[in-house]
Amino acid sequence: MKKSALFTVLFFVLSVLFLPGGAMAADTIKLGLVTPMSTGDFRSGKINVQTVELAVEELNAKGGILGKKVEVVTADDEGKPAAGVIAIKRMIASEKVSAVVGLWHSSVAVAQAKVAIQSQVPIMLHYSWTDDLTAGHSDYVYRVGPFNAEIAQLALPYMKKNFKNIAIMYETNAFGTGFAKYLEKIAKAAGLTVYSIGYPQEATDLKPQLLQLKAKSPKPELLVIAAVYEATNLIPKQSYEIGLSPEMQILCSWDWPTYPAFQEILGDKGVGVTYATFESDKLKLSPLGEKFKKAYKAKYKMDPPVFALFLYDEVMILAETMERIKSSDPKDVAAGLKDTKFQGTTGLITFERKEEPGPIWNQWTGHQLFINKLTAVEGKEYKREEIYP
Amino acid sequence: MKRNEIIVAVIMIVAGLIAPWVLPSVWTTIVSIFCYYAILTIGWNIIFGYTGLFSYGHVAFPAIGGYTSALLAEHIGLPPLLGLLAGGLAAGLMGVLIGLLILRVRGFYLCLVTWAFAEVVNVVIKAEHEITGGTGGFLAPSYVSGPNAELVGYFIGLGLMTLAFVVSAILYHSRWGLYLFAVRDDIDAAESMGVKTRFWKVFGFTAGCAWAGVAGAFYAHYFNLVDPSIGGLDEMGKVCLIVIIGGLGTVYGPILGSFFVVIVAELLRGWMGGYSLLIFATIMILAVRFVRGGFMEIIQVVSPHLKNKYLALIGK
Amino acid sequence: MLLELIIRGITIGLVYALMGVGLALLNGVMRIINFAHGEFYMIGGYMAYYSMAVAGLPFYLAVPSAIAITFILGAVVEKLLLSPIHTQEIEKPMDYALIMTFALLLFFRQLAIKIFGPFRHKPPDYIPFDVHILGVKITGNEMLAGIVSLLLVLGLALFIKKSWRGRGWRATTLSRKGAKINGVDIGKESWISCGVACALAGAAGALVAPIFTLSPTIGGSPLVKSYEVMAIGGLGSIAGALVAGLMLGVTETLGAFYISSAYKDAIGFLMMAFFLLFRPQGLFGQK
Amino acid sequence: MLNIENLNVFYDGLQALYSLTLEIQEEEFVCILGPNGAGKSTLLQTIAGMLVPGQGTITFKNRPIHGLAAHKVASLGLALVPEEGWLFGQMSVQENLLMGAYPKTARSTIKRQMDFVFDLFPILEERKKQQEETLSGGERQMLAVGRGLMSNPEMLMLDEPSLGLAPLVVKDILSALVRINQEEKTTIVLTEQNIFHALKISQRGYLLENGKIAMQGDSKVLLGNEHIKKNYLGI
Repeated sequence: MKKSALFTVLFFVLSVLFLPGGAMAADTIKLGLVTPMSTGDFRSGKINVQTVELAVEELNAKGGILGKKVEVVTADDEGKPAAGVIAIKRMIASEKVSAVVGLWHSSVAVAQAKVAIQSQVPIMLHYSWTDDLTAGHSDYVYRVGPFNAEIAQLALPYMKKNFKNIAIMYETNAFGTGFAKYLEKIAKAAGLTVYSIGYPQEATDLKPQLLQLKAKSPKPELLVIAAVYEATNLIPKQSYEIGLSPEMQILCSWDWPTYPAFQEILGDKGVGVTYATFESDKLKLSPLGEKFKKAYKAKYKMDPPVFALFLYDEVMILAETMERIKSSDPKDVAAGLKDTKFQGTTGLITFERKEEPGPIWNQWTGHQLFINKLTAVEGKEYKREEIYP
Repeated sequence: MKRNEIIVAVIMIVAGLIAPWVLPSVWTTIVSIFCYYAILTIGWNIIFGYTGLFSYGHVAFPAIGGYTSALLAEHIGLPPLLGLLAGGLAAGLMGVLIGLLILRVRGFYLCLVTWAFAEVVNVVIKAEHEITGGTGGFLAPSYVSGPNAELVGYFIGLGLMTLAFVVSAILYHSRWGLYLFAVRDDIDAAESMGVKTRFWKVFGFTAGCAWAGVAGAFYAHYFNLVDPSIGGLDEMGKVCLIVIIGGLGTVYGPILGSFFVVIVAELLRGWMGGYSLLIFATIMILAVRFVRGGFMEIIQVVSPHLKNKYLALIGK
Repeated sequence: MLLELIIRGITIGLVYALMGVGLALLNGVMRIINFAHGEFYMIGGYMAYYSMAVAGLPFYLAVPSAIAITFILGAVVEKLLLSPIHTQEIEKPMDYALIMTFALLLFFRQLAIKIFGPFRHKPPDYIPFDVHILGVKITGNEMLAGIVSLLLVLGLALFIKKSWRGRGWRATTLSRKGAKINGVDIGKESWISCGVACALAGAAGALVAPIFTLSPTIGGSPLVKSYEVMAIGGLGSIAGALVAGLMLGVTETLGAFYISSAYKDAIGFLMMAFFLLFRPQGLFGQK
Repeated sequence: MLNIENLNVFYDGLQALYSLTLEIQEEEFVCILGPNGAGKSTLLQTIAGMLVPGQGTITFKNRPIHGLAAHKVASLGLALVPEEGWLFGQMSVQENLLMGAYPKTARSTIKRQMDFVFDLFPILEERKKQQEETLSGGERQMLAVGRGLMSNPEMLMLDEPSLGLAPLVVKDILSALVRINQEEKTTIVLTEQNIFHALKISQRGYLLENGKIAMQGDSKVLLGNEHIKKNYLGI
């Protein structure tokens, strides 16, 4: 019996050893796309995949980069840090990509960034908001998208104008905690009363936290929700159920109320909810942006969300950089990105660096924030209205 | 330790040393995951397979080990290699405490108490997010910095896994192992024969927990991250699955099970798609229903036939 | 505020009790613990959702159909997978059941992810208006869940107390051999009681579906709560489960408010561990 | 009424009964005697369906019942009063008795049987609402006998009902058995270590030794037997 076990183990070990090796370096340039595809915010992940595919099609139609075909390699990070780390390791180690884009959930991206920095492969972030990502001042982390401190800064005037007492409920992860801490700091400095309550992201019964808010005096007039997961829909619902809303207005820190699940869960109680977004009809697109929007709509039968614009910019910036430095080696690309001057979809993209410790490092800061309100239900959708700026 | 086990250990080391140079480099990551689960489940096998204590809170201990090591590295700059030791120690100490506490209970009361413990650990990690980083996890440094970090981490994992295997094999054949089995098989008889059952219960539990702590610390520094999901219910499911399909209470069980759940799953990744956990759950149900000895039992049943065939082939 | 907290605690406590009695029943008759209990809650919720959203049934038919489906599923699971515990000689029936039901938990959860998808769903509100109890506003859904849970728990208690079958179940709990020689067919009663236990979990899931909404992984929390309820109330005790459910609901709500909302889930676990370690017979069980 | 032929039973891997053959007629009062470990309990439990015989046949009213599950045997009118009682601790005395009438065939005569039990053991009526756990040893044994009677059985098997009880209580129980046998015409099979009492009240007896029938015959004859006198009665 012992011997047979031995044989089995031996067999397995050998079977692993004689696995076919990875594909040898080919004459393509590989671009890594690591994004949630099965769990987590996989709907956004799907848009990320579509966007990158569209951008790469365009590049290849124009003859690729440096005369080589561009290939996208995708991996699913499941919206979980551990799976995300494995996915990006797989990408960097076995696929030998020149750069990685598409990272999504902040807490996942923080861990993934560590791997990328260690492996000296550049990553570009288009919609992961935590300040920590660029606050580490790494040469391998670039961000076209917005970040928490910037968003809090942009939203503060709106809060200051309309409210005196605000409450923040946040997920206790890199994204939520970072946003809440920064907003609390600047809101207090601006003279507002701030209550902030954290909760684990998988919580589904948030009434205890909401009841604590209900008992506060003075009563909070606005609840800011910094969340990604389920609770995004559950907090407004439960706030209504315990009679805290509609007196207390709700401001979602990003535009998930436009997702279908929000309507299914809140129904007509969703009317009155406000949300921050970078999406607006007033958002000025450059000619490149208009072109991308048209191509995206033609291919996928819907308007691209704003983060798709940033991601598209990133792919184009990478292509432009590689052409400029005549290299697709990850290290060279990382160095070359610094000098980017790219006329992007929403404006001229350059990467700023501010020496004192802070999130502005290889960071573009030219974003515009809008605040929308859901005003009525129309069939399966809400009517929205822009209330700020 | 039997000769075969020594051979297996040697093969594991040799194969592990060669692997990074012949396999695509992504395999170092996968084999490292394999090492994590193997160490973790060797621990659980000692607790449940050897000593018969159905601990349902085993995954709390890698969390304890991982956070201990990561926090020490962050705040007092403890080198990760010592962190492995610290993680094992912390988990082991907690194991002694819980082990003493569960002396009072048997059967599924024990299962529920250990489960409660694991969940409380999880709640604490999430609640104290200022210290632990909440659900997003806590970053931990690599064993060494620079481009070789990956490889060094891999070898450390390989070494730890082999060590855990060797220790559990020695324990299996030793007098101490006999005491553990006596506690598992008939505690009253063991007691009447003068075995200090209370001591051996705590011993078995602590030994398993300490290995789990080491596994957690290894994981934290290898992936540079420790997050509450390593202490979750799904992970406990994986631990059960690995040991059950590998063969509960056997020396090779955890290794075979981890091989199956991590490496075979990776090989069949394209084929199984997102269904791997579903497939494994089905296998586990069938295994528990029909072959309670798990994979090891199948080998035992099949191997004489294979051996005969093999002997016939070589003309003996 | 205290009144509001207590009323909310009682409402949720009644649902906890409903989950707990199912488990207590199963533990009593079959002497096993079922880790897949929460998954039947999840399935019950989805069945109610699909009955309403897809088949277009009104809620007073959707909830019973969810109950019926979970009953059948529970009975089938018992027949196919758990029956070896009492039909064959298994060395460690408890361990067998632990591992088997845990495998079932993983199986149902993964299957649900594949079938129901990872999106959150919510059936339409059962009772689409709010009610005021002693000046506290609660939703019609919560009131319905509380009342129906209470009725089901009391109904089960009455059934166990008064009916022949219920008495047989109780007898089986107290002495398996005694029940056998008095004519209780344990094989048959096992699948019936397993079905009933699962149906109670399904009922709980269907009732709270519009309150907490549905996702494939919602089974975890109610599983935990039902074990806490069962351990506090005493294994196999229906009355204990009712009182323990209420106690847990109220303590949790108060604790979350006055002590720390982040530690809300630890409260129940600490209570459970305390009872298991220092009063294993629970609130009402005798040694 | 009950025929056992060539019965071999194994218990925990060891043979407990060897080719046992015995026959019990209707309305008889038969006692099965023997020292501890002779196989008396095994025999009764095998008849009741709690143990599966290795070989041999058991027929009850011309119907083979070997290998039949216990709950089915119970509904045929064959009741067992086991040695340890197997009573239901946290149920009241009344509920324990009701459980005796669990088989559907027995439910129509509950009232009558309950009255008969209370007539036999008036103390049980007094304690009707009390939980079984609160009873004394003697009361418990009465309850066990009472529960056995509740199904209005044609044959009642009792496994050492006098074990560990005070002499006065033993007398009460044994005289109740005689009443059951005479008034209800119920066949009674009684195992006893207390051979003297058993032979006094029964009509026929079997002596079991090491899983085999060592002796059988009329109770009075057995009472006078030298072997029994010497080994069991201490005369």
